[in-house]
Amino acid sequence: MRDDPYFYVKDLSVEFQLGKNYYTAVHQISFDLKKGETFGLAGESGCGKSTAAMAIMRMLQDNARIREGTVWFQGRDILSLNQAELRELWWKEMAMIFQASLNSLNPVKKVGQQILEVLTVREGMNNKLAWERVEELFTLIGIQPERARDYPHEFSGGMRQRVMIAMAICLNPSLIIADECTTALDVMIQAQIMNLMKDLNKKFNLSMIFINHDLSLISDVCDRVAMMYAGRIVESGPVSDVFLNPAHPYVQMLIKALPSMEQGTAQLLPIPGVPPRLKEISAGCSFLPRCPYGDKGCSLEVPPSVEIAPGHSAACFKIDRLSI
Amino acid sequence: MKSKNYFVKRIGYSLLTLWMILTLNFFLFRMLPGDPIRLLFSDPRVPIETLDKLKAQYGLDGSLLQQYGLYLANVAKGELGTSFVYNTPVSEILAERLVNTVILLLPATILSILMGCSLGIIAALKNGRTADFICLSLSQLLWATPVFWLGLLFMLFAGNLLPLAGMETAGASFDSWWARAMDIGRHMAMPMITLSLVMLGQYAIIMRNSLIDVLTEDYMLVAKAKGFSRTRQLFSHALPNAALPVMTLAAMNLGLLIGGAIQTETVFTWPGVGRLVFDALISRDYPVLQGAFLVISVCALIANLMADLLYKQIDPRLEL
Amino acid sequence: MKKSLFHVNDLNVWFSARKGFTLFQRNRPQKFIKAVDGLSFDLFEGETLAIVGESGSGKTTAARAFMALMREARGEISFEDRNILAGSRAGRIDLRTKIQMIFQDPFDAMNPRETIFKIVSEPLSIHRKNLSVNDRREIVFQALRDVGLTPPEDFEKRFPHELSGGQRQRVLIAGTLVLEPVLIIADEPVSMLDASLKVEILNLLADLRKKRSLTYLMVTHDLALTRYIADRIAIMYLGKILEIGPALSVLDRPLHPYSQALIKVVPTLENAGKKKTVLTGEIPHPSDIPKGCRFHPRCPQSTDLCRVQEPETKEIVPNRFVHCHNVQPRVEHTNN
Amino acid sequence: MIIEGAFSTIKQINKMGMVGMVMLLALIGIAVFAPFLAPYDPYDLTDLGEIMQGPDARHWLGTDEIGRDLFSLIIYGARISLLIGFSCAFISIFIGTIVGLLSGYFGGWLDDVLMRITDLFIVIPRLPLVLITVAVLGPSLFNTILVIGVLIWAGTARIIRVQTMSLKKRQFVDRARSLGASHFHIVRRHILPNVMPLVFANTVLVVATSIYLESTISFLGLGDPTHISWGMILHYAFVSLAMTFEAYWYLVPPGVMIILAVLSFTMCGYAFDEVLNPRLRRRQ
Repeated sequence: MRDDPYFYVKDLSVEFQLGKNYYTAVHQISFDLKKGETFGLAGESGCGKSTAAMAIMRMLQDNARIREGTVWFQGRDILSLNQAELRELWWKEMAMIFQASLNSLNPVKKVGQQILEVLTVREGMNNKLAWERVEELFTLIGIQPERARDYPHEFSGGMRQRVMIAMAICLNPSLIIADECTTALDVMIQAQIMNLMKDLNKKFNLSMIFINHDLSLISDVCDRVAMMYAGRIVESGPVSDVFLNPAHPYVQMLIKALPSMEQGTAQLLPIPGVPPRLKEISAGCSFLPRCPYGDKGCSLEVPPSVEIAPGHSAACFKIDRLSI
Repeated sequence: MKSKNYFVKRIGYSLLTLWMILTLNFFLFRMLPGDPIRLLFSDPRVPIETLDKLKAQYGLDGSLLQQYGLYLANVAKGELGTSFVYNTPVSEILAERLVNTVILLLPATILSILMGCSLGIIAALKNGRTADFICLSLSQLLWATPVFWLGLLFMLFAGNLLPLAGMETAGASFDSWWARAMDIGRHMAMPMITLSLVMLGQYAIIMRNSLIDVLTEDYMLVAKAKGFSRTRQLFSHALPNAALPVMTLAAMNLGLLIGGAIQTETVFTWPGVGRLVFDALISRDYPVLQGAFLVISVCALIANLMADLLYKQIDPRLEL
Repeated sequence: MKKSLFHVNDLNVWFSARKGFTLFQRNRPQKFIKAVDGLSFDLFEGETLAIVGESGSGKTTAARAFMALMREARGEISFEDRNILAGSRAGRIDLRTKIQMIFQDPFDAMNPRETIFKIVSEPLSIHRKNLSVNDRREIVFQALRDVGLTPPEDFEKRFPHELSGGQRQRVLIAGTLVLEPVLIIADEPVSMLDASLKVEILNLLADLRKKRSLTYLMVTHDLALTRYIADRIAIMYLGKILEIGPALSVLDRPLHPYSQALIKVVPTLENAGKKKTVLTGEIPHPSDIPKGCRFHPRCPQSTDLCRVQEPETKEIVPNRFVHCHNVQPRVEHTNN
Repeated sequence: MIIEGAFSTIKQINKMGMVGMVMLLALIGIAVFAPFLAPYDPYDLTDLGEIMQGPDARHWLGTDEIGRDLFSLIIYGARISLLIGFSCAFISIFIGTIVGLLSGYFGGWLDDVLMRITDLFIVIPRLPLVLITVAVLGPSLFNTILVIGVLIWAGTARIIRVQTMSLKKRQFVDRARSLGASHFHIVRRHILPNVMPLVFANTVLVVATSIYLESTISFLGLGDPTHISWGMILHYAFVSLAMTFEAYWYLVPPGVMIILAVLSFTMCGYAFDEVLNPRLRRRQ
């Protein structure tokens, strides 16, 4: 149907080995991404969004493995690449930004040196040229170039995250995966980082997969979003559709439980119950125990994804009965 | 400017520790009823003139505080008293013996650090698999082996391979200093191997634990994501971080190393400070014991200080 | 004017920035980290005041100072007309029963080696030693029921690692109720919880406020949350309150430039996608607070006066106080 | 309750810990039942075999330079070595824990003073210090135990201090302080129970160190001649030039026993350490 899709994930499943048996953390998720588009992968902690990101990046821990599915990126399925091909793909085509609070920068190396190393090793640049590129990157992310000679512990959380962004784009990859990249940052610093990400997206036509639990942040940065619950995509579509008139009961209740700056002090209703643990994945719809509309029909098999508007689909048997 | 502050502070602490060593050394030999100095007077073996020299040297009639003052003055002058057995100034004996110990210790330390760290790296990289278990058990086994016993074992089973006693073939004359060095080298082989094998275990364990810690850090994940080869990940990112704790613990282990030296030198009759301490213990030659203990402690203190300051230069995060 | 339950006047918490041997650095000027620098406000009975600020604004240090946990605290904190800081250690005992604190991290605020019963009953074992065993049990069970952990018998013998984040925070809240306190100081009570759990705990705190007539002093960085639960909001920056007033009016018509910037920049579903005007740079380190108005380096409306002289806090509109030269009293200054 | 908590973690120790535990129990068994296991009584010097005899039916491990049965010597040696190991460990753990708790919990000048003293004992090489102190006091079982115990607490003090300082920063201690709890209440209910598992693991490691140190001191001639420890056996072997007699049966077994004892304690201590801080475990 499309001539040459830029990036799509089809029925990707990931499972973890705990002790002797395997538990599925991600169940046949599918979504696609156009060039230059920002796609959001949202959900509460433990819903499998980070595992999915690590699977796409082929950086899963040694006790996790990809059971099935394809990840199509620029003309090939990267799940079939071997280590050498992967090492070629990493950072040149696809880079990753980790959580702000983690120490993603090597504490005993100067920050500029850590970016220089990527340029000289992966791009074969000579030192002088590479150093100029580092200083150019630093001005781009809004830090004075001479600070490239400082060590990571001399930077604040926000500054460290900017350096991570500079490092991620230094080889001009076409896709960036940002996993909770502004968690643990203050709202003002978070806004600065978001503006920076939006600029980079426009300036370099950079496509991004943005993983976060904060729905307001996702709505601010992303064009389209997929809501995940217990390892499955329960609803996906353009951000305005999904957040303004959500179809899936879970997404509806989550948005209603979100204290927002605009609406008054109406009583917010929490979602009763607790998300299922990795080991308690049930046959039918995993939201059934907490769903007000659910009945026996939902417990037999996993609800298929139904398109309710162009590009906007939700996986629930009770779509028609809901007040859209 | 900041690192100067750290420098001054560490020197300050070391001087304080030095003073404590001197005080401990002084009181160590005047403790409890069995005060060795007084015991001597009833010991027929000791000649009269040594007794008089002793009285003058330690000012035994003065109060404890006067003796302490006198003792500190003597140490400052490098005057450590005279040995009962050799009847020569302790400082002379110690100077010569110290050189021999350093000749033995230096290569042993380097050897054990190199072998230990590589064993530790292999264990960490193969974490969880049999290679890790083997390296770990081997290191623990070596670390649990008493140095003197390993020496005895070598003597028993590898008796004829290498010389087992002394530092040089007695009475041999050598045409060049190189030949003499080779001879010392052959004599040194056995005690050095014994010592480094045992110390190796400790370094292997420290390096393994430190490297496993570092390999689970996030910047290692980033290094992998940058498409670096495994060797670059290890040498450019993992080892620089893993080496830091190894250095600190290595500095703290210097004391144990000297303990090991005493055992090796005793078993292989290597004429170092260790053997001197052993002989002095047998013959209860207290001035030598006191001097040896002082020199050993001060050397350990200096080595610790140097390792501490070197650590500051390498680890940028330290700002005091 | 309701009775002022808790009055803070010019509270300072300064840490000396020098470490190591003081005798070596006798000559160098005394450099201070001013975490809390001239904090003043009043808390009225039965209300919920939210102190909002970014990290580094000193809000957590202030919260601990209110509980007299900071030795370096200077100035006046009076509770029921008695200055806590001046009082003797014994004098503080009844402070420790009437004011209770909720901590931020439910995983770190519970002793892993103690059962839930011991954790909840710890305040009793300090202040009500002579209570009989079943009186103590009854109080603890009542507190557990009030926070929704029913039946209490199920939770009594369990250990912290057997509970979820939400349950743990409920246990800690139960712990604050056993001594029948009047005021609860909460340091980021829900920041470690997931979205839907946040609302659950906030609703619980609101219920308890009515049922046990409590007053809340809540420290948080989440503005959206303050709209939902707070009666009044104080916006803190570098150890000082720049604006304080009723929640809805502060959020809808912020007067201080910093409050305006902070409120506009919070991402919501409604203002999604729009480019946010952002303050440049970051909060300066509390050891070198800018001269004059502490916000002037980042303030869009800073004038020469701001750079030189520190403004005093003025009442602009009834019980709306702002710490800024450019905001004049009585003039209803709506500029957004 | 503390012990029960500690044992529940022991069940999860990996196989190395189990091996260590088995060896440890075996050694303790040998030490306790020495009189029944040993064919001869080493202290009774009347019924002596030939001198320096190799292993044969009557003497499974041969005899020493005065004809005593080595097999019995080694069994009795277990008694002394373990006795010294445990008693030195408990003395040094007692001092180390108190110093660590005090300097970690109170900090300030007390911390500085105690830490300088601890540094002193870490910088000074342990063996010469112990050797000379025992020499001055006179070699006896009591002196050896006292000296080792009093001089090797520095390592424990440091570990406990670091753990106490990290516990003091935990929010449940702040919570107790905000309730007006006394220092005694905080240490009794919050600091000690959380430090005990580490003390337990460290005790086991210090026993290993004490056994190692005792054997070295005895070998260098400062052991108590009236009690036989493995180190003493090796001292007599060395002094009587057993190497020249190729008397492997005299030299090898005591050394192996020392290693087994030290290894079993280290393995157990190491297994507790692996359980107590999961970082050593393979990445889950």
